[in-house]
Parts: sequence; structure tokens; C-alpha cells
Amino acid sequence: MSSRSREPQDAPLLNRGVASRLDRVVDSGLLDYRSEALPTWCPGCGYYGITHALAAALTERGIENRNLVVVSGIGCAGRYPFFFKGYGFHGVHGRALPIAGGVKIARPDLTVLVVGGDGDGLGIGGGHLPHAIRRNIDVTYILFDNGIYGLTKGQSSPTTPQGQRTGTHPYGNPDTPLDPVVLGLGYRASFLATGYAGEPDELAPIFARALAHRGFSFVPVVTPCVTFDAVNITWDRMREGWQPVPADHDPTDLTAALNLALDENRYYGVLYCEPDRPTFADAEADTAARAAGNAP
Amino acid sequence: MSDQSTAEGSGAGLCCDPEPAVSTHPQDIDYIRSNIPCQWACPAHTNIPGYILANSRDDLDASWLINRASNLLPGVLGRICSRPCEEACRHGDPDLGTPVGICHLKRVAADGRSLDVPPGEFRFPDSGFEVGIVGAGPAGLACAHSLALFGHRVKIYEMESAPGGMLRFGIPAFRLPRSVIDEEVGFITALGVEIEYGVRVGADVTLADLLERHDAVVVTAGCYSAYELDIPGTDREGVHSGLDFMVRINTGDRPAVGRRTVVIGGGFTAFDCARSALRLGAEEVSICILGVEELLSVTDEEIIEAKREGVAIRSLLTSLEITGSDRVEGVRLARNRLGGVDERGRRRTIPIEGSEFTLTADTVIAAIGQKPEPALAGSGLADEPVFAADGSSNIEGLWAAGDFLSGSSTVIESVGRAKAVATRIDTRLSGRTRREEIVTIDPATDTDRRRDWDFIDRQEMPLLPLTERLAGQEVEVEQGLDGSGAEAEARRCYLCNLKYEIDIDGCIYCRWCIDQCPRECIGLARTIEPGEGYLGETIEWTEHWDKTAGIVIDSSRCIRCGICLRICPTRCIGVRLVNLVERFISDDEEADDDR
Amino acid sequence: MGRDEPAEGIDVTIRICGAAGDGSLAAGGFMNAAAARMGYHIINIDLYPAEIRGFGKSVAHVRISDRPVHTPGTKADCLVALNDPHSITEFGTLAEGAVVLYDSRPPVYWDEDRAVAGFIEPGMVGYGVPLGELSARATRSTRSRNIVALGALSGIFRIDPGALKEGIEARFGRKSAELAAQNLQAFDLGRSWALENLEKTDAIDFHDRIPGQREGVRVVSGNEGAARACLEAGVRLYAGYPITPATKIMEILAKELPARGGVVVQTEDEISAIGHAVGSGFAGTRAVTATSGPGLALMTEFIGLAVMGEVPVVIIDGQRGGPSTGLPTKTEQSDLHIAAFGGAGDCPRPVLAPADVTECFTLTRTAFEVAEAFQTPVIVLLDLFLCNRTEDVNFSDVDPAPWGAWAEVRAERHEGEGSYRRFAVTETGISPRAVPGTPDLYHAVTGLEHNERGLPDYTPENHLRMTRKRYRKMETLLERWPEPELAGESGRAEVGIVSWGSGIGAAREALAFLQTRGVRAAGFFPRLVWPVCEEALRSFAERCERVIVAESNYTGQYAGLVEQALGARVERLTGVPAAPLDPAAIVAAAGGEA
Amino acid sequence: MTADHYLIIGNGVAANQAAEVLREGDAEGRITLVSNEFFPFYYRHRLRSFVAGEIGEDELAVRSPDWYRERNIRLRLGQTVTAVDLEKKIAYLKHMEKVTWTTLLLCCGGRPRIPEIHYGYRQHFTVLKGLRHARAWRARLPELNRILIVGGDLISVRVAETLLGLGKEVLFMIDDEAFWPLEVTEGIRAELAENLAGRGAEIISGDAVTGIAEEGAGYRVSTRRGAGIVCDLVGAFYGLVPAVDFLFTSGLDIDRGILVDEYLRAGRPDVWAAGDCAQVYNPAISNYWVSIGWENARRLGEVAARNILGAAETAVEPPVNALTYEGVTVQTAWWKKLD
Repeated sequence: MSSRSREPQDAPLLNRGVASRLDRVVDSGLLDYRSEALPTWCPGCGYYGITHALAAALTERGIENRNLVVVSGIGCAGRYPFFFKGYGFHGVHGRALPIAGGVKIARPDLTVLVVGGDGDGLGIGGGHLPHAIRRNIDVTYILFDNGIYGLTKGQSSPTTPQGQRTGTHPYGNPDTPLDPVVLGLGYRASFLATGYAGEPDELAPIFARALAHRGFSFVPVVTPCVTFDAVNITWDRMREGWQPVPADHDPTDLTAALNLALDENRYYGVLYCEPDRPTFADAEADTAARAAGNAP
Repeated sequence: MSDQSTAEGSGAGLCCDPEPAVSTHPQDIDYIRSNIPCQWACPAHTNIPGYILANSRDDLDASWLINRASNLLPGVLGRICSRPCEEACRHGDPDLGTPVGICHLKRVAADGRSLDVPPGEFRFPDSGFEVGIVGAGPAGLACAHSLALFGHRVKIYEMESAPGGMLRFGIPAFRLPRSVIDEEVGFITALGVEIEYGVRVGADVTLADLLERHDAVVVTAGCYSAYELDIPGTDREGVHSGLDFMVRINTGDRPAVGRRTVVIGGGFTAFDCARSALRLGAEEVSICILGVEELLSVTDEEIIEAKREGVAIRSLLTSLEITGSDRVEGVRLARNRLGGVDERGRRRTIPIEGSEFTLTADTVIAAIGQKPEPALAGSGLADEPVFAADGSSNIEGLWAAGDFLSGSSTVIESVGRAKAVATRIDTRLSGRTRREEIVTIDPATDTDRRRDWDFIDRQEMPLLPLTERLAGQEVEVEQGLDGSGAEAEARRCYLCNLKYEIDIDGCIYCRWCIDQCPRECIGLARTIEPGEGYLGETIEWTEHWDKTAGIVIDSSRCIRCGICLRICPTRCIGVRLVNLVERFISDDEEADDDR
Repeated sequence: MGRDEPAEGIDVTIRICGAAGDGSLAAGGFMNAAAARMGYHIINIDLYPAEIRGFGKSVAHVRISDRPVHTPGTKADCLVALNDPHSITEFGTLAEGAVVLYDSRPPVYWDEDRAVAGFIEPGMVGYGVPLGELSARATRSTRSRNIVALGALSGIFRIDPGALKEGIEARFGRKSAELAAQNLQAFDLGRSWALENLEKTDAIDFHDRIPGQREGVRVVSGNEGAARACLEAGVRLYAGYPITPATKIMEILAKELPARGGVVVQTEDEISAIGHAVGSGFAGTRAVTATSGPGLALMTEFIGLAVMGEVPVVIIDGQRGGPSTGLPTKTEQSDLHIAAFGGAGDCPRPVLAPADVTECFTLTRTAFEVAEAFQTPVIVLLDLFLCNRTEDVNFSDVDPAPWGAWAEVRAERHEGEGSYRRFAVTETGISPRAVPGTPDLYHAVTGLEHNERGLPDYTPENHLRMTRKRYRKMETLLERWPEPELAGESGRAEVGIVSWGSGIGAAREALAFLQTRGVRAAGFFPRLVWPVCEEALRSFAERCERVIVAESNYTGQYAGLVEQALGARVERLTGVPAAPLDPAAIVAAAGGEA
Repeated sequence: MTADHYLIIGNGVAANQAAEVLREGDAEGRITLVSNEFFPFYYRHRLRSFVAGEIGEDELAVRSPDWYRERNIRLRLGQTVTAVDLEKKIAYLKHMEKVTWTTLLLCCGGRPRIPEIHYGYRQHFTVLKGLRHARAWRARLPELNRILIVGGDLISVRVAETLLGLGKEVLFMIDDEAFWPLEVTEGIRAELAENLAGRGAEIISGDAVTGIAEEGAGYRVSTRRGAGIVCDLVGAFYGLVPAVDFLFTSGLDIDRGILVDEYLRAGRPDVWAAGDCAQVYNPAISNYWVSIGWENARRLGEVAARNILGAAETAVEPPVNALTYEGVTVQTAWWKKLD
């Protein structure tokens, strides 16, 4: 053993402050958005990464649990309200957005978060998305896009790539997958950001901005299903080709956003944001004002 | 580690420092205690996972050298070690099976190496100091070896005509062939250590003379004086002291034993005497012990083999008297009950009144322990030497080590402690500490251990058939693990010198590692109470999601299977190689560092 | 039941319980297939959770007998515990003296109240097998604990390992030869460990005997039977949306249909699914969709359209516990009313309910004929228990049309005066139908009330006339449909048992038991459950002192139809145990001692 | 659950007697019996008749499952305790379960002893202690003609008689290791030998087995004197050793058996032992003493239970010359010469 200099050593090297790091997590407030019961998603599920980032974003926004409502549909992601501390509404398959709209219209003071999977949001519930966007209801909709139906054990979803073999497409999925980003931009969501489950640190500020946005904010997040998808979105493959939205990107420029969305690289961050579009509540207020003033 | 480049690319925080580091922090040293229990249990702190890994990579030379770095007698200790390491081995935890055959693997390397001599060891330049050592037993040899490495000139004064001390004169050859001793002593004398035989200190030369001649003198004269049974009748013909009995046999004598031999005592010597008596033709041999078998310090294998050879063990007996006229006719015994624990941590045994009876015997061997020779009479010194526990004495330059200092102990304890004494002597002579224990922390890769290796059964030591054993004292009973046995046994080691860690900052709490973990060593942690020493035992676990501050690996339970590292989706699990090693601190490099 | 039978008879019920992911269902599958191959009769039902992991248990329930059996048996003779906490909740299903096989090498120590071993009562037999360790030895993981358990079962019960190993080899061999070899090793380790280490103290013994391999016998689930019917019927289009427990039908058809010129469309929801199917029916090709209660509820609007438009379409409903999402993994017979009545308006359509796996095939097959013959949607009511349970079936022995042949009345060319009357009022109510592509017979199908030509007509006279026409088709069907199955006592009976669908198996076993106890009992087991065969029912009721209607729902949905038909009250054996009907409950209701 | 939990390890007569007495004295406490045998409590002395085919397995059972159910006693069969933690009061079961207790009663009995000197070929010995062994004997009996019995504890003599009664050829080798744990005088030994010889057994004395090898379907046994005995089966009857290996890590005082005081307390709070596994000093014979036999075990089980419930009865009685066999009295003490 060659010797090295014997500098005075203050701290142990093996246990590098694990205890204080745990305390830091507790102090951060991240745990305040968790239920007591453990999530029942499969161990290794990407949803944990999303959930972790979401907690960080809610912490950053300082949103009180009591003022927060999470609405979901059916599917693995639909379980989220059960693992969350706050008000949740676990609705029926594909119909989360209408319920969320009802909540938000009735109680504008609440923060309403909608979560759901790709099947729920783009398949059975796909018809609701454009209309929720059109009304610009002030809710944040996070789409957990894992490209598969996990809860029913691995059938094709609207974002399953063409050619992928699934339980319902044993010879390969014949359909072109939907791209929720292009879709959202095409529907002209007033806010659209993207991300993936592998980097909670990058995802959290994106969620925070979505929550801050006035109007319908749509955030499709790519996430792996470790149980029923071994080929498309795996933890390793999910990371491929991502880079941050370029610093010079103008998020108010829809064409630029669409160009990014159609680029073969994938960008995480805010692609499009139209902060001043009137929300449904704004429009209602307008209507109310017109009605009050009998203006035409 | 293999994952590092990609992990860095993705920005995931890794808990592994890419750079190697060393630590002397007490908390890091303490980590070894709960995490590499075998190494900590070894009095010489032999790097056991290190050499077993070398074994399993079929690099027996490396394995042997790692062994030699801590204990200079791997061939000897690979046979007759008392194996405190195996008692501590994690593989022997109740839910994990049986300990790794650490000792047997040591022998595999010692017997199977290709090197004839160890390659050049690190040595300090000649210091000009001269050290005299009294006795060429394990402690004397260990002292001599260390002091030679420190650059001192060493001369050993040995009263017998051959080196080894108790190894040669106490332990029977059927357990330890003499050629093994000769070879390993040869590596020490090759460093320039001189041994003068046939010199009895106190008679042929006094300690005062030696202190004149040398800058320091170490007394490692061992425990050559047998405790004697303090009961009537020990002067009858047919009564032997166990140590004398063994020394006679080991110097070529064949003491006569009768048909019924009774051995009194329960240590290795008692068992050696009993088994030797069988080889000398005794028909009925029994060992009378004060307590019960469970409390004996000898290994289970020793007990089983003695019984297989026909030795009977009689428990809970106190000897009261050796009966007979001129010759021994029997031993009068009383039955004991177990009492409390004495100040040395041993169970008391209390004779039961009215339980006396006599066991017929024509030979009685009393092997109840040894003590240092009352020697040093005739030391020629003005003051009576008084030794402290650390080996120093009231007389400048006079030291002691080994059994002479501590009382009868095991070979590995002697070696381990003698090395420490040698370091202290060197510090005194050179004026500074030139050898220390450090923890080295290195980046590591996952091992390629397979999970099914955890279920390999402990490999049994091939033994000579009973019929061939009793043919003679020289026939070695244990044959050594063969190739496949050695390979299988080496695979069993968990390699506890690996440390798997989760970087909380990179964790998404997905619990995949917990799900896949074969032992409940990963869990949801609420907090870690600092406590004393390493964090190990003070993790506060939780089952609540809203209380889970982090997912933590309890290294003191981890069996190093590596499954968590391979499964972690955010690659926030890393592995480091943590070794407790000793290093010499040389002047040159210190000078370099100062620049 | 069954364990009381003479000793030489094999009638063993095994439950393999695990957390989802433990492979309990796969193990049950291997056991079924092997037993059937060896010549035993089997009934199997898999009970699985909606969630993949985390919560919920999954249980493979296998009954193996050397005689034909009608129910899965109520009490199990053996529990294979692949997950301790879940398995503890299974003890209520065990027969006296049952064998419990548990994992003696779980990864961690269980606390006392979480370990199956502690719940084994005196009189039961507990065998601990180190499943995890043997699995790790064979496959280096815990994946094959289920296979080890199968091996152990084979050793304990002396079940000839040949057929089991063939099944394992075939299944894993599809993935890789190495995987097959590893799993075979897992099986062998389990078997030899059991043979070498366990002291057999139970009485179940197959004596390594093979009763006789039956040619052509396959292990088939109700879903597979129904899917086979679709294939044999020459279905052109299957449109569906995944839903438990019917998804399997879609998955099979997705695999099998393309090669036979058919198409499977996975639609975005059930609304779209039945839309596709109705379109296909209108176009003159056979179409089908399969769903469960929530999907059927979504489809009711389209069912109304198909009734109104007289479009043939087959809807298979695998019933599960409701209402709403309900109990997605539990069986129930509570969709009868929505099947018969769901939707807007007076909306007649036939509802068929098979009694066993073979009938899932034959009756679904017949449903296509009836749909076309009567130009109507036909609802086939399976239930989760029927969908998922497997039985040994030899299709070469099965009469594919036990309910007669039904011919479609097609209009091939224009006859008579005026324009083509697509909805001509006839004596039978059936109007010759033309499909697109047929020359000259142009018309429109609409959901609006329409006249014989298919043109909107809201007059009260027309509405009454056309409603009568649509109901007339049901009367014709009743006239032509074979007599319902009458079982047991043919003369005067102390008790008459009426049941339908999967309840018939339990009712049959109960009836047989009652007769052995000297109770004069008769059975009425219809397959056409709506419309009700009133005449046959009336004459049955007249010769029975009591009539009990047994079904697995809360309100007695069929009993209500029976009472309506008889104009008298009947006894109801109902309840929502979220489990198949229990023969013992029927016996008890009939006043027999079980 | 705050009530007491009496955990009894064992399911022999001592264990069952203790369970019965405990239940009579404590209606509430939980009582659990754990036995590594798969069979319910059975009459051990009827095994000989079972081996001979005179009675069936059903005639061995002492109690029906209902007996336990009615008394709310949990009986765990075929389950093995691998370790106990006396501090935390947890028993670890081999199938990885932790069972906590408030009172532990060890009635773990004995297992057949094979002297270590015979370890090289122990796999060729056939033993007879429990029903498991009896089943094996019974299954093999029809094909056995010539049987060598070595050792020579009390059971061996009875088994030899049974075999002779079935017309089998019996060789009986009274080993130097014989009669362990019993020690009998030369006189008794001679008497037993004479008795067996009178029934047609061939007695071999003054010799010992040194090796066994398979030969054909049977065995060839080599002896110290150089004999080569060919036989179909070698029955080993070297007595029993207490089955206490699982307690070695517990810190409990164990010699041959669990060392207990006269009240059967095992030196730790709330830990007791009774039956064949308990070793107690008996002043009347100046020796440690392990009682064997059904009645003794039953009595010890009863005493232990009573003492657990608060009594202070001594288990040590003057030796009653526990067994009488064909007019020969055998002292059932360990390591005790009668002279």
C-alpha cells in the first residue's frame, strides 16, 4: 500500500451524511403530498418519478393540500388520487376532464389537477381533450404516457408505436401512434410542456410552471411500464434523444413549438405558452359582466 | 463502475466517488466491525473477503500474499486456526445458512500457490537498531517479521533446536505437518532474522545480557509451564501434564499409555493429548471437562473428530483426587452444576455435594492450561520486570508479547497482538508511528456473483479414513479441499467488502430494489439516529409513504448480491470497495508529500 | 363434495393462491392441462385482481376428477400458498383435512400472524417446501416458485410428472430452450425435494396413474369456447374495447381472425366498438363484440339502434360484480335485466346464457344464427366464472348445433309491387333482408321509428304496428326454440329448482345430491333466458310443490321474470357472494342436509 | 393480544400433558404446540406392533384433532423450530416465521443416537424412534429375512422379540456402546442376552461394528474381530440423544440435555423443560438424571405445567427403578453404573 499524505480528517468518508440527507427530504415538504399508504404501482414504475416531481412542484408552488383536487380516470395512473394527500376524484374511464371541468367551474378557488394515462386520455377520453382545451378551463392535465394499457395487462394504447406487438395486436399494432404533443399544439392548448419520468429534477420545474399557468395546461410525460412493455419505453430507451428546450426558444411562437415537436430530437420543457388567453372563468366573468351591463 | 459514464451523462447523481480514498476516521474503521464481521473478528484483521475473491478468481498467489500481509503463517493457520472469523461470518446468520469455510480457503491458497517465496516485501532501510527476541514461537516469529520489515536487525534466542514453539511442540503433527512450519519460518529468516537455537534465557544467558546486546528485547517465551492439578495423587506413576505429554511426543518420544486413559481439561491441548493417546495404543480414552461441550473453546470439528476416533467426552466433572497406590488406578470426580459468570466471562462450575464417584484409569493426563515460565528468574536485572498489557515494561527496552504476556491464547491471537507490540517497539525506536490501519475506499464494479451460489452447501473437509488415521502421529488427518470443493467454497463468500449505497438525491422511491431484494436489508427509512459509530444499527424504518424520507440499504444485513444495483431505474445505486488494510508510512513519501 | 366418494375415485380440488405476479394462475394452467391430458375431467376458475401488483390476490382453483364435474367444488382439498398473507384468507375455502403447501424459505421472517403455517389446524396437513430457495437454484430467481410448487404437488400426490413436464417444456420452450430447461429443473427440484423430505400424511394419491389419454381433449375456457364459436361462425369483424373478463376473447380473435379473413378492431371505447359491429352487420357480414357490464351499459344506445334498425349483431357479455366498475374480478349474474331491458324504449332482443364451457361454444355459435335469422342483436350472457374457468372439452364430440339450425331470410331480388319493403310486416315478424351490394333492394336503416320501407313515420298506428312486428319476432323465436332442459324428477316433485347460466352446474350437483338423499327434486334449466319460455315453465311449476330460483345476484333478476310469467311468487336463492353459486346453498335452501 | 402465550416445543406425552394442564389452569392464554413430526401425538410404545403389522396407523393416535380444537390449542405439525431468542422471546421457525411467546416449555424429546465412531457409514443404519421410522421398517419388513441389531437399548430388545415372533432371523450384537443412555450391569446384560437367545436370536458379544458396505440388496458388516456379517438390514439402537441442537445458540445451559432445576426451570426467566430433553441432578443417585419412558414424561409435563401456573412442585423423586423388563430391573439414569 503506497502511502498518501496524512491530512487531518474531520469527517468519515463512508457515511456521507445520509442522515442529514434524510432530514433534508423531510424538511423539504416533499412528503406532505403523500398518503400514508404506499402506492400500489409495480415497483420500478415510472409513475414514481412523476409523482416525485409533482410533489416537488406542488411544494414549490406552496399549494395547500386542502385547496387541491386531483381528478383521474381509469388506469394505473387513475390510482394517483389514492396515493396523494388532498381531495381526489377517481372517476370513470376517460371522463376525468368533464368531472374536472365541473369542479373548477363550481369552485374557481381550487387548484384542479387531472392525471391519467394515454389510454384514458387519448383513447376512450380523447374526445374530451379538444373541448377542454377549447374552453381553456384552468386545470393542469398531466398525461402519464407509457404507450400501453398496463392495468388490463398490456394491450395497445393510442400511443403504442406502429408495429409493436401487444395482447390485442399479436402481429403488430397496425395504427400510427398519436403524438399528444402535436395533438395538444394542434388543438392549441394554451400551455404545453413535455418531459419524461427519468429526471424528476428536470420535471419538477416544468410542473411548477404548468400549475402557475392560468388556463388549460397540458403536460404529456413519457414514462415506462416496466411490467408490460419491454421494448418501447424502457428506462434505458426512454432517455434517448432528449434535450432541454433550446434557451432561445420563444414559447409564445406556436410554429416554433410545432417545429420542436416535429423535430426528431425530443425536448423537455415548456414548448408553448399563451399566458393571456382568457380562461373559461374569464369568459364567464365577461359574460356575467355583459349580462349585468346588458351589453350586446 | 460500468454504469458511471452513462449515469453521468444522464445527470443522475451517483453516490460513488470516482476517486479512490483512504480514511483513518474512527467511524469508518468502525464500519468494518458491523460490515466485514469476519475481518473484524480476526485478531490479525486479515482481509478475508479480499483473499477469498482472489481464490475465486483462481489467483491463489494473490490470495496467499493478502494473507501474509496480515498473518505471516497462512499455511499453519489454514490448518489449526481457532477461526473466530467463521463464527462472525454473515453467511452463518440464522436465515442464511452456514459460515464460509474461511480457514479451509486460506489453506487452499497456502497449499496451492505457485510462488516458492513471497516477492519482495516493503521494507524500511536498515535502521541500525538491533532487537533480541526470546522464543521462536508464533509471537516471536510475528514480532521478528514485523521488526525486520521496519528495518531493524533481529535475533531470536530459542531454547529448543527447532523453531515454531507451540506450533511444533504443542500441536500434534497429524494436525499440522512440520514441513509447513519449516517453510513459513524460512520466509522470515530469509529477511535476515537470525535464530540461535539451544539457548535458554535465564540459564545460558540472562535478560540483562540481552538488554546489553540489543536496543530492545522482546520476551515471547510463551506459556511453557503447565498448570498443575492441585489435587492429591498427582505424583503417582501414570500421571502426565498435557503439555509435557505433547512435547515428548513432538520431540520423538512415545510415552507409554495404559488401556484406559483419562484426560482432564477441555482445551486444544486436552484434545490433542486424547487423540495422541489413541495413536499410542490406548483403548479407552475419555476427556473430563468442567462444564459442558457447548462451552468448550475448541472447534466443533475438533470435538467431532475426536469422538469419531473414539474419544468419549464426560461433562460437568471436577477432579478431586487421583487414586491408586504407586500407579494410577482411577480418578475421583465430583459432578458439577453450572454457576454464574466469573470475572473473566467464563461460566463457573460448582461441585455438587455428595456426587463423588471414581473413574477407573491407568493413565491420567492433566491438560488444564499453561502459564508463562516463572522464568526470568535469573534475569540478572535489578528490578523484577513488570509488563503492561501493551507489552511494555518497567525496564527500558524490555518488552513482551504473545502468550507470555497475555496467558494462554490462540495462535492467531498471538500473531495479531505480537504485530501490534512490534509496531509499538518500532515507534519507540524510530520516534514515530510507521504502521497503521486504514480504510481504503475504491470505486468498484458490481460483482459477477450469481444468486444461486448463495445456496451452495458448505464444502466438507476431506478427511483421512479412520482406519488409516491411527496408523501414526505424522499422518495428517485433514486432506485439504480439492479443486471443485475449493472453488465452490470460495463462491459462497458474499464479499462483504463491497458496499452498496443508494443516493437519496437520485432516488424516485419506486421500491424496485426492495421488491427484488432477497433479504430484508433495503427498506423505507424515516430517519437515521446518529448514535455512536457507523450508522448501521440506528436506521429508523417506516412502512408509511408519507414518512419515507429515503430508501436505505442496511449494509450490516446486505448480502452483497448486487440485484438492487442492476435493477435501479435511475441508477442511483452505487458500489464501493471498502477494505481495512495496514500500511507503512515511509520517510521518503512523507517527504514527497510535504513538497 | 367428492371427498366422501369411494376411495378409488379421484376428485380433488386444489387452490393455488398468490399475489398477482406469483404465477399462481400459470401453475393452475399447467395442472389443468396435464390432468386433462391424462384423462381426468377438470374444472378450473382463476380469480385475479384488477391491479397487477401490490394489492389483490390471485387464485387458481382446479378441480380434478375421474368423472365429469359440473362445478368447481366448494371446498378445496389442497391450498398451495405462494403468498402467505393472501393465502391466510383462503382457509375458509378449505375442506376438513385439507393439505396446505407453503413456502418454507420466504425471503424474510414472517410475523406469526402473517405466516400461513400458523393457521394450519389440527387435522389439516401442512407441507413446507423451500420454494424460493429451490427456485433460486433452478432459475436464480424467485420466478419459478410456482413451478417448484407444481413439482412438489406432483411428488406429494404422486401425480405422474410426464404431462406436467411436457406442458412446462412446451410453454417455456417457446421463449428459449434454456428457460425450458431451467423450469423443468425447478419442477424436478420441487418433486424430488418433496419425495425425499416430506412425510406423506394426507390421503390424496393419484398413484402416478394415467387414467387414459383422451384424444382431442383440450383445456378450454369459456372465453376460448366463445371465441371458437366466433371463428366457426365466420365472423368478419370483431370490434371491442378491453375489459375484464372479456378481453381474452378479443385477444384470441386478434390472433386467429386475420388468417380467416376476419378483422379485429380495437376501438377507443365500447361505444365505438358496437358502432363498428352494427355497421358490419348492416353490411351483411357477421359481427360481434364482447364486453362486460360497464361496456354493455355504454352500448345500450347502440343496442336500441340495432333493434330498431333490425341489424344482426352478437354481443357477448362477461358479467362481473356491479353496479358501475363494481367488482371487476368477481363473478355475478346481475346483467340479466340490462341485457333484456337496457336502453330506451320498448326494445326486444333475445338473451342466451350458456351453462358450461362447451355451451359457451355451442350457444354463442347459435347466437350468430339467431341474430341473422331474426335480424336482431343477440346478447350472450357469460359471467366471469364461465369466461375464466376451464374445462376439458373434446370438440370432435360436441354437437355444434344442439339448439337446431336457423336460416336467415334474405331478399335476393325485387319481388312484388312497389319498392322494397325492408321491414315488411309478416306472420313471423321477420322481413326478408337485403344487404348492401344487393341490386335494387335499396333502403335506409335508421334509429327513428319507421315504416315497412324504412322511412321515418311517427304516427301512433305505425309505431304500434312496428313495435308489434318487433315483438312478434320474439314469439316466433319462442315457438321454434327447443324445450328447456328438465332434470331430475319427471313427475311430481317436492321441490323444483330453476337456475340459469353458470348457476346450472351448481343446481345439477345439488339436484343429484338431493336425489341421493331421497328428496324428489326436479330442475328447470333454460338457455334462452329472455324471452321466458312461459309454457314450459308453467307446466314445470305445476308439478312442483315449491319452486326455488337460484342465481348469483341480489334481487333475483330471473326469479322476477319467472314470477311475471307464472303470475305467482317463487322462492329466491340469491345473494351477492361475489362467487359462483354454491351447490350446498341450494341443497340447504331445498331443505336437504348437506 | 395481551394474554399469555405458552409455546410448547414438542408434541409427545410431556408436551401434551403440559398443554392439557395449562389449559385447565388458564382458560384464556394461547397455547401452541410445535412439532417437527408430521404425525399427531401417538403412542410410541405401540410402534413395535405397528411395525409388525398388528395394528394400523389409526390405532396409534392418542387424540383427535377435535381435542385440540375444543381446547383452543394450536397444534403445528411438521414445523421445525430452528432457534429461540430468550431475550426477545421469539422462536424462529425453519419456514421463516417468528413466533413470540411469554412462556416457553421445551419438550423436544430425543432423536436416535449414532455414536460418532460409526459416522463413516451411518447412512447404512436403520433407526426406529418415531412413526416415520416405523413406517419405513414396516414397508421393508416383508423383504427382510436376516436382521442385525446393534447397540442394545431397551427398544432393541423388544424389537428383536417382535422380529423373532415374525419368524425373522435376528442377530443381536451387544456393542460396547450399548444401553446408552442406560447403563446396565454385566449381569443384566447377560440375562437379556440369555433371554433373547432362548427365543432364537443369535447373540454376538465382545465385538463391535467397524464398517458397513452395501452388498446386493443388503449389507456386509465388518467387525473389530474381523467377522463379515451379511444381513438384509442393520438396525441401530444406541439410545436417544436429546434433540436440542436448535438451542445451542440460545445461551441456554445444555449438557446432554437441557439443564434444569428440580422445578424444571431452565435457568432463564419463563423457560422450562420437561420430558426426555431435560437433565436434572438427582441427589438420590448422585448423578444427573434424565427420565425416560411414557409415565415419567407425562409426570414431568404435568409438573412443569403446574409450576408454570404458579405451583412449586419438585420433579426430582427417588428413583423408582423405572422400568421392569422380564423380571430384570433397569435403572433409567444416564451415565450411571448401578454398582
